Amino acid sequence: MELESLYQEVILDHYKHPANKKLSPDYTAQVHHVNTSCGDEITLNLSLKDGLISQVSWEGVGCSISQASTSIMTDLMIGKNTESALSVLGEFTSLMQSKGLAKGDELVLEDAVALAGVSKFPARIKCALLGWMAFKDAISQSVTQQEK
Amino acid sequence: MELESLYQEVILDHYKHPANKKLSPDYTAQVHHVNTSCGDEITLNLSLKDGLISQVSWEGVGCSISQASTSIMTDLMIGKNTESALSVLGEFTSLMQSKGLAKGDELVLEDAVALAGVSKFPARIKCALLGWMAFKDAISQSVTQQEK
Amino acid sequence: MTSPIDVAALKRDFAIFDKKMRGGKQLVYLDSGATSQKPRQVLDAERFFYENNNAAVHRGAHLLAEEANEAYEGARQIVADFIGAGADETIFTKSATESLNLIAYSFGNSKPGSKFHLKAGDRIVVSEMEHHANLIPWQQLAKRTGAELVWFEITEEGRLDLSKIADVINKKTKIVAITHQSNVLGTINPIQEITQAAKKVGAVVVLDACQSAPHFQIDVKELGIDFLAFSGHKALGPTGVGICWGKGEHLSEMEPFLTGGSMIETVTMTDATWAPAPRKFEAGVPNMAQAVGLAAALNYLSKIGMDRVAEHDALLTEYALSKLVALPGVSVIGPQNGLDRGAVVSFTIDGIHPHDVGQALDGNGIAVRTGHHCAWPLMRKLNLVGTTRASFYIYNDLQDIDILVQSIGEAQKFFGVL
Amino acid sequence: MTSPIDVAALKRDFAIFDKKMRGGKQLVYLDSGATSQKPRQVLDAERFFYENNNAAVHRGAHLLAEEANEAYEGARQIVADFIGAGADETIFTKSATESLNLIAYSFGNSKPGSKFHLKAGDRIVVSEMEHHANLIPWQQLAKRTGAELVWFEITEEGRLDLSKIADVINKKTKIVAITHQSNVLGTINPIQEITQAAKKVGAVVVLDACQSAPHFQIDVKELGIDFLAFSGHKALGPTGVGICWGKGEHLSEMEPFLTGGSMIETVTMTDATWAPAPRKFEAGVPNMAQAVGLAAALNYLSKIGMDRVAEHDALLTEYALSKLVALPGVSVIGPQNGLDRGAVVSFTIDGIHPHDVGQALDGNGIAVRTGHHCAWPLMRKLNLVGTTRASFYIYNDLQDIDILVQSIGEAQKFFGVL
Ligand SMILES: Cc1ncc(COP(=O)(O)O)c(C=O)c1O
Ligand SMILES: Cc1ncc(COP(=O)(O)O)c(C=O)c1O
Repeated sequence: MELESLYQEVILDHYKHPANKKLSPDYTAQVHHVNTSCGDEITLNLSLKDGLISQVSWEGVGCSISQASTSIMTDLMIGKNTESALSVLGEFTSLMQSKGLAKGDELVLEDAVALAGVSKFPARIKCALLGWMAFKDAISQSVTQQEK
Repeated sequence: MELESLYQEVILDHYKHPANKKLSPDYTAQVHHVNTSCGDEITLNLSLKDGLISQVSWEGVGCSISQASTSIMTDLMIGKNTESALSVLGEFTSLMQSKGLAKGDELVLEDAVALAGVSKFPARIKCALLGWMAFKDAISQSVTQQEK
Repeated sequence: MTSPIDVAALKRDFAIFDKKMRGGKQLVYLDSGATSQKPRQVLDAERFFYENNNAAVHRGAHLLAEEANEAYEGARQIVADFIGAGADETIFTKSATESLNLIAYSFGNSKPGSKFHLKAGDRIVVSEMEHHANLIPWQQLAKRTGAELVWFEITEEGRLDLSKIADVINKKTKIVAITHQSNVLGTINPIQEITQAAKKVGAVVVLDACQSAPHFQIDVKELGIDFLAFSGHKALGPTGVGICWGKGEHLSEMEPFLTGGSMIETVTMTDATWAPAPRKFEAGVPNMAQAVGLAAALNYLSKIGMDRVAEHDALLTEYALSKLVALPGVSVIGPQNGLDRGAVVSFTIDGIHPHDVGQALDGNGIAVRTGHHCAWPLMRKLNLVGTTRASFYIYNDLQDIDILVQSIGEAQKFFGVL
Repeated sequence: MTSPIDVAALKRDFAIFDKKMRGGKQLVYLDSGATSQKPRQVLDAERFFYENNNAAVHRGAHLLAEEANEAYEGARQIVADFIGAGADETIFTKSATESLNLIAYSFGNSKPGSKFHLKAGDRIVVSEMEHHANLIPWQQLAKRTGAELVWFEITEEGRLDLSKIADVINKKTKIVAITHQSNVLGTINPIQEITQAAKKVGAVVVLDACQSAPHFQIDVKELGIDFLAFSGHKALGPTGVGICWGKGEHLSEMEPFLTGGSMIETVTMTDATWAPAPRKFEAGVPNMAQAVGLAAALNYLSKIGMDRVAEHDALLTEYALSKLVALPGVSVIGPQNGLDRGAVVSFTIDGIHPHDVGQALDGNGIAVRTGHHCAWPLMRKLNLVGTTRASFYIYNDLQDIDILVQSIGEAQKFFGVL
């Protein structure tokens, strides 16, 4: 089995002990996303304060990849401003589309580089992106909200 | 060209000089049939008197096969009782489905045996049968009518 | 007990088994419930059509058109014979999904007074174990007409709960749309009991035979049904072809679905009349090569013999059930034994998400399906996010199941759940 | 002038030309307007898919499913590029007929308030030269919604009569469904003039590109249209696959047509929500192999170059027109010269019914189409029972036309009309 290349230790750790997996009672935006091909679901709460991401919390069911990826993402994003958060998100999306060719910049993506192997498995890219896309959606909703 | 095997002299003659091709003003039943794949149409009037087919007349547009076949059919049918008319019709239908293997009984089918070659051309069988099917329909309508 | 099929010999007809999977592994294809592999006889038949008889049917008088017509109508006869139907009642569609939509839309198009016209107060019956393809078209028809959608529930064991059949199929019921075999549970439903109840109240029965027609002998008359749908691609046939069968007396009264060329009698700028069935339901230049390919597929199955296919299926299913039921941490979904159960086995593994199970099995060359299997309401009922499904067909053998069982153990070890 | 295509070399890709016709004659295939022949590149691509990547797309996580997905979505990108569209706007159907029905039914399914909802007082515009596939779906939609169906007439020359365009496309007009090129007359219609008029009143334009997309370069943006339909089988592709393109902004607001698996977002027993386009419009396991085959066909055309295909077509059409117009007793239907005219030439012969013409030509190995060409209202307008139609494509050469012309003379002699 070559499973190790996909399921790195750090992924299995996040899967077993996901970070921020408990919805905060208050939030700037709440979103619900579904992976229609497998039925995985996520609810994500985001709080913005003074342009900074003060809180990201979530709940959901999904495979180890989607759970670990979401967990890693929340750790990464909390404390960033929206601009750099979106830039990290862009970098992660590129990594996912790299078809196994890129390794990812550990200085930017930290634990998320462990997900580089997913890019070799097209059907799993959606799993890895589920939480990130929910986050992106929540950011854009928060921003519109605050502009009002 | 092997056209001669399909278009026998007798067919071309009937095509150029079709018999009974002028609708009679009175009839027991009138039917209108269409060959949906090519658009050929026929209107056919049938008169039954004392169980005998006293008149078959028609109008329509169509290829040489459909025109000649209808012309031959009317010549054959006029004067027959419905039972033997339907038996001739059955024999002609079998001939058409014979895929070029049968020659047809000239004693029964007379000029219609000239159409035997049509059975080798599946797309033309409908042409040859257009008038005959209209006739069959008219017979069954006449009979129901007279039963009333 | 040994299989009546010589799998090793038969497998040579399927070129895909020569392909190497990840890490050089051999292909263990356990996803025939989603789509089957194709023997070369099917691919050759399609190619022969294209290289020798390709022309538009119903539309030309030239030699190729005649040959295309014969090939296409010959294919129709073969399909009709396969299900005990008349050729004029057998409609080529693109898929079972289209077939089921055809029936639902045709009913929706029918005018007041037609026996197919639905209105508020009428009832459409489905079941909790339907594939989305035999559920959503009826949801939509119900919404459009005001009819009520009701359903059979399932028992703990994963069978149709027919205990309230007289309440479910009552005087208001116009349509009963039911699957012959669940694509998740493997359950084979007692169709005759349902057709009897439907007949009593004058309802028509639509049978989704996607999972049954490829696997055991079907006779539409014996079943007593009114409509049947199945897909070619699950029956060794090409993609892009399905079958919709309907009783002749129904088809002749029904409104068309797709409209266009070849399905008409006459046309003016404002109006059109329809050709008789099956042409009324086959608008446009049809999927001729796929029809020919499907006929070759059904001939291939008939040559093996559907009884033997069923016996082989039963052998594999029993073996798989006995092995999987015994595995620690593994739960089989649906009936736990082979009685009235087709060659589909869904299961869950404690602590491993189905997606991860599928990935782990893929690492050993095993192709299974994971997720909700287009039966999301059933998943909710079972309180599951999804399952892993192994499904079997004529090219599988007991060794495939052994590899599956062993790989499950490896996956449990890898994910640390054992 | 010589053709930019080396027909003799290219013909070797098409095995059907090795086949002998009646009496050992060579095939002169002049029926590409009905369906085209297929090069081995297309048949090989389909077979490769079946033998190496066959699995259900969108539904599995195993290697074959991933590869099937890549093949299918890659095919979509190739089709999209071919017509200057986005991949997400490009829907695989089974045929142009299904594509046009998809649009019409989707409009019919839309709710009051939607920009696609039609009601009494609204207007749908077609033309007298439409193929049944782009006429009857709109007749039916008009009947279902109470909208009015009106049409452009044709001129004596066989062109669209746009003199009353402002009356025909008026404020009430919601849909203009028009053919890019008539399959009978060969006329190529001035689409931009129509889209401009439609835009002014906020109507959408549906283009039937069955006869154009295979023959010359098309760019949906340049044309300014809203929807486009064409069939794979007329473009060197397999049977059983068609394309429906729609502007993304429309597709996202439209109701689905076929419902079932893979087109959903969530499903409960009573309700469902839809996936984004194009999946919303592709219910069920799709015609994967045919999509892959169509992509190979379009790649084949692109490799030749659509400009060269068009130049070659024009050369044959001009030559055929010049020869046929000069024949005694022969009347060409539609424009008499090559200006804005595609590779389709219909004609009648005094004293010989089209069916008999076709039969006589068939005797010389020539495949033409005869009859009403699924454009019955046009035939009535022209006061004809039918025509004989010769249509040309990349594998035809001038000699094919010479054989046609000579055979027409022989037929006239045989039937004694000269
Ligand atoms: C102009 C035109 N529109 C529509 C169609 C219908 O295409 P299909 O039968 O492939 O659906 C055709 C061909 O038959 C055509 O020539
Ligand atoms: C039970 C059942 N019904 C319907 C379908 C739909 O078949 P298709 O996607 O080929 O139209 C399937 C397969 O996907 C199925 O398993």
